[in-house]
Amino acid sequence: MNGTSRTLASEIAASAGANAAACYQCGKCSAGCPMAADSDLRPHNLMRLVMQNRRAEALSDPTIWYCLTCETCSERCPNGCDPARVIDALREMSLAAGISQTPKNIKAFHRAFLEQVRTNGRVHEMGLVMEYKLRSGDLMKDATNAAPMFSRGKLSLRAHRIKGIDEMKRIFEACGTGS
Amino acid sequence: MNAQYTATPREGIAYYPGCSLHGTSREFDESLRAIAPVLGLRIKEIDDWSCCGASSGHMTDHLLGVALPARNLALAEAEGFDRVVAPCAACYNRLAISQHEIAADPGLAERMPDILGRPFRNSVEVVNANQLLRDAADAIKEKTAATGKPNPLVGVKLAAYYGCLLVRPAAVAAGEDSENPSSIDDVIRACGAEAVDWNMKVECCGASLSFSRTASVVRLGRAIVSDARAHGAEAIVVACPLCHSNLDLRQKAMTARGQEPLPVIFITQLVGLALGLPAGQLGLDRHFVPTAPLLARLSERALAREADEARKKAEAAAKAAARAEKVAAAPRGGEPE
Amino acid sequence: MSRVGVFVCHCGENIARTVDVAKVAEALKDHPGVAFTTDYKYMCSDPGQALVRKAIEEHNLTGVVVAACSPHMHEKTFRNASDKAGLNKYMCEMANIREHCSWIHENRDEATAKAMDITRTIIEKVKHNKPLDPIRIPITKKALVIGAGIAGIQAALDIADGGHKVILIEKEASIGGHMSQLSETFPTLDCSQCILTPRMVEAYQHPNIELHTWSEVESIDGYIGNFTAKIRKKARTVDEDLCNGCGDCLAVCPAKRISSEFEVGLGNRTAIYVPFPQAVPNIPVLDRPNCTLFKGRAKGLAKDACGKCKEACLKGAIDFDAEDTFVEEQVGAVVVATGFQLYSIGREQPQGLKGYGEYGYGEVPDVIDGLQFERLASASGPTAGAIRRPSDGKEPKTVVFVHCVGSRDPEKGIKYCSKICCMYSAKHAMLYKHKVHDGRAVAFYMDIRAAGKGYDEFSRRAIEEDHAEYIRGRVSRIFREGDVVKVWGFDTLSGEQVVIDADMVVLATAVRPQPDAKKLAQVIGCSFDEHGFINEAHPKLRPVETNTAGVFVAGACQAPRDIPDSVAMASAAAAKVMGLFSAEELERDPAVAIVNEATCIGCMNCARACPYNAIEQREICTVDGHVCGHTAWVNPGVCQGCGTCQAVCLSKSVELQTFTDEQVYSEINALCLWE
Amino acid sequence: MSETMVKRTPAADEAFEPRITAFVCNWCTYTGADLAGTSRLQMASNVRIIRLPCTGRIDPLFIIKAFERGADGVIVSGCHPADCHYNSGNYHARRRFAVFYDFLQFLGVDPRRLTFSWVSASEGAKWRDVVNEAVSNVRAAGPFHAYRALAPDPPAVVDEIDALLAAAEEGEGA
Repeated sequence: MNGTSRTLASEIAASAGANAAACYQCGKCSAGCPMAADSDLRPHNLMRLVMQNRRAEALSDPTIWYCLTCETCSERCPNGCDPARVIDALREMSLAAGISQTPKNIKAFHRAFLEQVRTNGRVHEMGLVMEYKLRSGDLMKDATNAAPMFSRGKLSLRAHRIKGIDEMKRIFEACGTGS
Repeated sequence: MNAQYTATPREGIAYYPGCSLHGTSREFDESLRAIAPVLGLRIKEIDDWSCCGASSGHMTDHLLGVALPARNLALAEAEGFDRVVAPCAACYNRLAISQHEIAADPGLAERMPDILGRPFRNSVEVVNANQLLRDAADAIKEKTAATGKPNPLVGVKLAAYYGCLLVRPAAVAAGEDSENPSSIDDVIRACGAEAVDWNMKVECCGASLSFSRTASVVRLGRAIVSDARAHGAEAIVVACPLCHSNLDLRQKAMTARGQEPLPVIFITQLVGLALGLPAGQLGLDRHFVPTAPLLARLSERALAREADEARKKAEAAAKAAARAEKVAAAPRGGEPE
Repeated sequence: MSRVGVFVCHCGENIARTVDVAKVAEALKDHPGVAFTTDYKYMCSDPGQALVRKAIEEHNLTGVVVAACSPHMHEKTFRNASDKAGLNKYMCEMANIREHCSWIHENRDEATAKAMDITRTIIEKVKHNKPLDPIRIPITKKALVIGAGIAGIQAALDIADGGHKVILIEKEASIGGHMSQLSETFPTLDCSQCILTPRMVEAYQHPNIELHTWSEVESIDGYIGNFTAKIRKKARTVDEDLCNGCGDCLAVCPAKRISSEFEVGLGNRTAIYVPFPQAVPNIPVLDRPNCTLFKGRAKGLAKDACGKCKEACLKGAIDFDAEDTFVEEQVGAVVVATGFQLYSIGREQPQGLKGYGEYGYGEVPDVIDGLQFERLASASGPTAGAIRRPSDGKEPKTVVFVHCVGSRDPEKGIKYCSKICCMYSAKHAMLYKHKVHDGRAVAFYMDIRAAGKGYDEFSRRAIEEDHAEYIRGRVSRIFREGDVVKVWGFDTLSGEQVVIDADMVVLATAVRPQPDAKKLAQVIGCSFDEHGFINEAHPKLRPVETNTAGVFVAGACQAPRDIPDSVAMASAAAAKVMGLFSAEELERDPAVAIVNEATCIGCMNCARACPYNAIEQREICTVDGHVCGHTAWVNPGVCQGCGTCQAVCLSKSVELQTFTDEQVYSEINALCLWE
Repeated sequence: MSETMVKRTPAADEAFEPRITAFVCNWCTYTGADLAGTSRLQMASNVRIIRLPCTGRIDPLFIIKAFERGADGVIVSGCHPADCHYNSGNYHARRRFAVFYDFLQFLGVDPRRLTFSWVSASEGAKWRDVVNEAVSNVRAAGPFHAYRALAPDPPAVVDEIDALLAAAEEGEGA
């Protein structure tokens, strides 16, 4: 396997250990996928794109962000292709490549979440919701639930910061996702 | 590095609450802390634990998704524990997968101490609340009987909902049949309640997109709640904060008008009820779908059952007495002359 | 002193172009032990062979080396030539200077030098060859056919019609196998029973066929032409000679609710039973574990709890104390035709396989398999041919047929295609539509594999004329939802999720070998693949032979097979058997190992290494006849001449004739004459 | 007598043409080599084939003997695992040589001198590659004299064998 002949499938096989090349397009993954009804591309379509080495399409397709990682597809795949891992890998590559099509709100959520982890060591949900809404822009959604959340003591205003916060920064940098 | 690594083995189980159990799902934390001593489970919260990264971690960067949980495994290890319980299904899933992947990849294992900046042997076993409580099933039965109070859960129909994170991938399913798991059902039975046989046990509720794809999430949740109702369940038992907040918070949107919403309770709260602990201590008042009506119904039935049994006893006693009297009253045969 | 003749061939230009043949012949003239050398244009031509024969006579050669093409090409030719000239043919060898020299080198000097080396090594070998006689083995002209399904019956009939005796073994109470359970057969939709029953009767009545039903093969020893088979006749409790098949015993049997194997659980039978009305022989067998009397005996009751059948039998054919008996048969050939079983999707699975939790582990009552549907559709079946679902006996208005359940599913442990499912599922859809006109038949498939005469037309007919809805995609989940069976699928062609509320689901489950297939294969000594299917000797050129000489294979025990394939294989196997039986004796190359009893220490390493179990332990006795030691003995009939024994022999006491140590070492020695 | 003890002049290496003995099975590799011939695949001429029924027949001593007789390298090749004409002969061979390989190195034989391969009847091209690779490996390893010292002079051996043979024949004659 020399560098020039690296295909999307072989890259994913190497990084995530998921063998898209073994997919025979039976569609069992899509038949059980809870999000299939709401996405344009289904797991088996994504597998197809990977098999055909259609990198740009695979990485820029919003569907990869609709995956719940519920693993139903991987659990039932007759060939052990592990579509969930493949989609994980696609998301990772898509972020790394800075693909613009990534749905704003989803990217925003993950960014917000990890930012919390990096700076506090834990996720402070109130802060998370706030930050997420700022990044995604839909300020009113779920605002209705915030009040009852307080009343039930489910949201605290004070963020907890762990002692070993420098460890967190170290981990993020070591994983090349610092800042 | 190994020099400074001197953890003396420690009794009990390390406890990794994770962010939600300190926030939106604190009742899960409260109820676990409430039942643990009763069942003789010695759990100790890991000092200075940090977030496992949840789905955002591994969706964004595979290595990060492994490293964030690993830090907490390392902490538990350093405290000298060989087991850590992660009640939150999402945390459990991430911790277990991280543990699994590092064990499977020597190269990764080698890099870990450097990435974490602390020694790490990956020696800690990860368990979830279901496993913990299923193993404690006998203790649950015993302590429930020991309360002396009538068990409100006897005969109540409950739907055990596992969702995705606790049973998939098979590698971390911890002996569960991914298509047909049984741990929560076992705990339900141990509590004296009845586990209904339904179809949505392992279908995903969509929680990980709870904020971003609300429409899909409501669609998925509706399917689950209505199937549970269709099979006669009076409540849904969960072991996952995401499932819980999703099914609890959004159930209004998931149920038709006029329909009574189904309470969604944590497996630990269920056990707490069996053990006769007060609802407040179990955080049952924190839910969006009120649990009070159900609890009221249950205690009514319990009282009714008790009264019924008392009546039966009384009747039996009366019968016995009557028989005794008859014998006494019977005319004695005359002595032969 | 040996007198070897060396004959260097030009092969026209093929050798001469790059090898200086004259020089080779010249150079070897003075090689020790060489009496004569020459070269000629076409050594394999008649004049060429004549030249060899003439030289043998004139120079009374003790050995011949033909330096020409590969021994695989002309060894036979020149050995026969030598034979004609009165030289033992095993004293003639080929030196391959064409394929291994002239054709693969351009440099003439190099090629010539190499040709000399090659020829020289063979000369050295021939100097140590010994005159050998071909081995002759007697043949018992009687065949054993194991399994009396359609393949076994066909093979038995063909051999019997060929005028040879056949022993036909069937482990069930009746012959007929799976074919007797089928309703109609593809691609003609003719009734299975109607075409099979006559053949069953013919086999039963054939003067050359001896039938043993309710019997199993205990052991098979010996080798090609000379097998000894031990057959266990399981206690039937009913005397086959006395019974006249009146059925009175069945009528009175109190145990009536035993699930029938023949009806695949869809019907019941009595404890004493005939599997099905057309059974051959029409003689009942008593199922002891389910019999009231034997249950009682098992509990240790003083007096028998039942015995109605015995009372009812006017012929006195029933003997509760009958026991298994054994018969021994001498046969010359064996045909294995043990057939298949269907994969079950349940929780309990044999090693290496997984069940279908996502399809409910077969615990949903209205989810059945293909064989069960055959019984529903069969006029002689539990519903007399009416399609009724098991749970409530209702006529299903929507039936889903799922292809590839287990098959082509490596994760469940079966990666092969079961071959027959596409066709029988199409047939099922048709039969259903013919019986339930307002019904809806939906088939989930991955690919339609309908290769065969009239096959694709047939499956197209299901779609075009009978309007079965074919959906391309695997099914993800099957579960019971109240009165219906929910089927979650995906149409990969229209790109939509499909959910079907079915009344009944038919799973085309994978074809697997019989549960005891591996055990039987080991008993017979033929190899099987990772799934337990019997291996053919060569996938293309020897499809009905096994790698044990004299043992042949037919039908679905070798791989998933439909009826036409099985019958074709059976007739092919029969032809092979008759070919074997056509000679009085079997002649084989004497390339077999021989043990030197004088030096053998009896460690039996050789026996452990032998792939053919050709080596036995022999006792050495003193004059007064008591055992004083052991040595190995190679059965020349079984030995195939691989020489593995020789390489593992500690005392160098076993020698493979034609490849002795002496021969090989002198070849190696000859190489030191390089440079 | 490890190879390091053998002194070699660079000049000798210039002219060095390796001699390689190949022990192959009759059914797969020998036939594969035939195919290489019929397909006219050109290859190095340094290899001499000794045909055996099966790799299972190969006694490790054959290899020692070949080295002793002046071979600079040895090829052992048979049917692919599970393709053995004799069911399992090649498995026996594989096990035997796994052990023997280490032993040879212990005896000071450069592993480059030994080539084990599976070549089927349909792999003429593979046989060519095996041959060419072996030749270049052995060429790199240089001439192998370490064992030749052990062997008596070739002609002597040949005469010896002939003498034995003659004796045997007379014996039969009598």
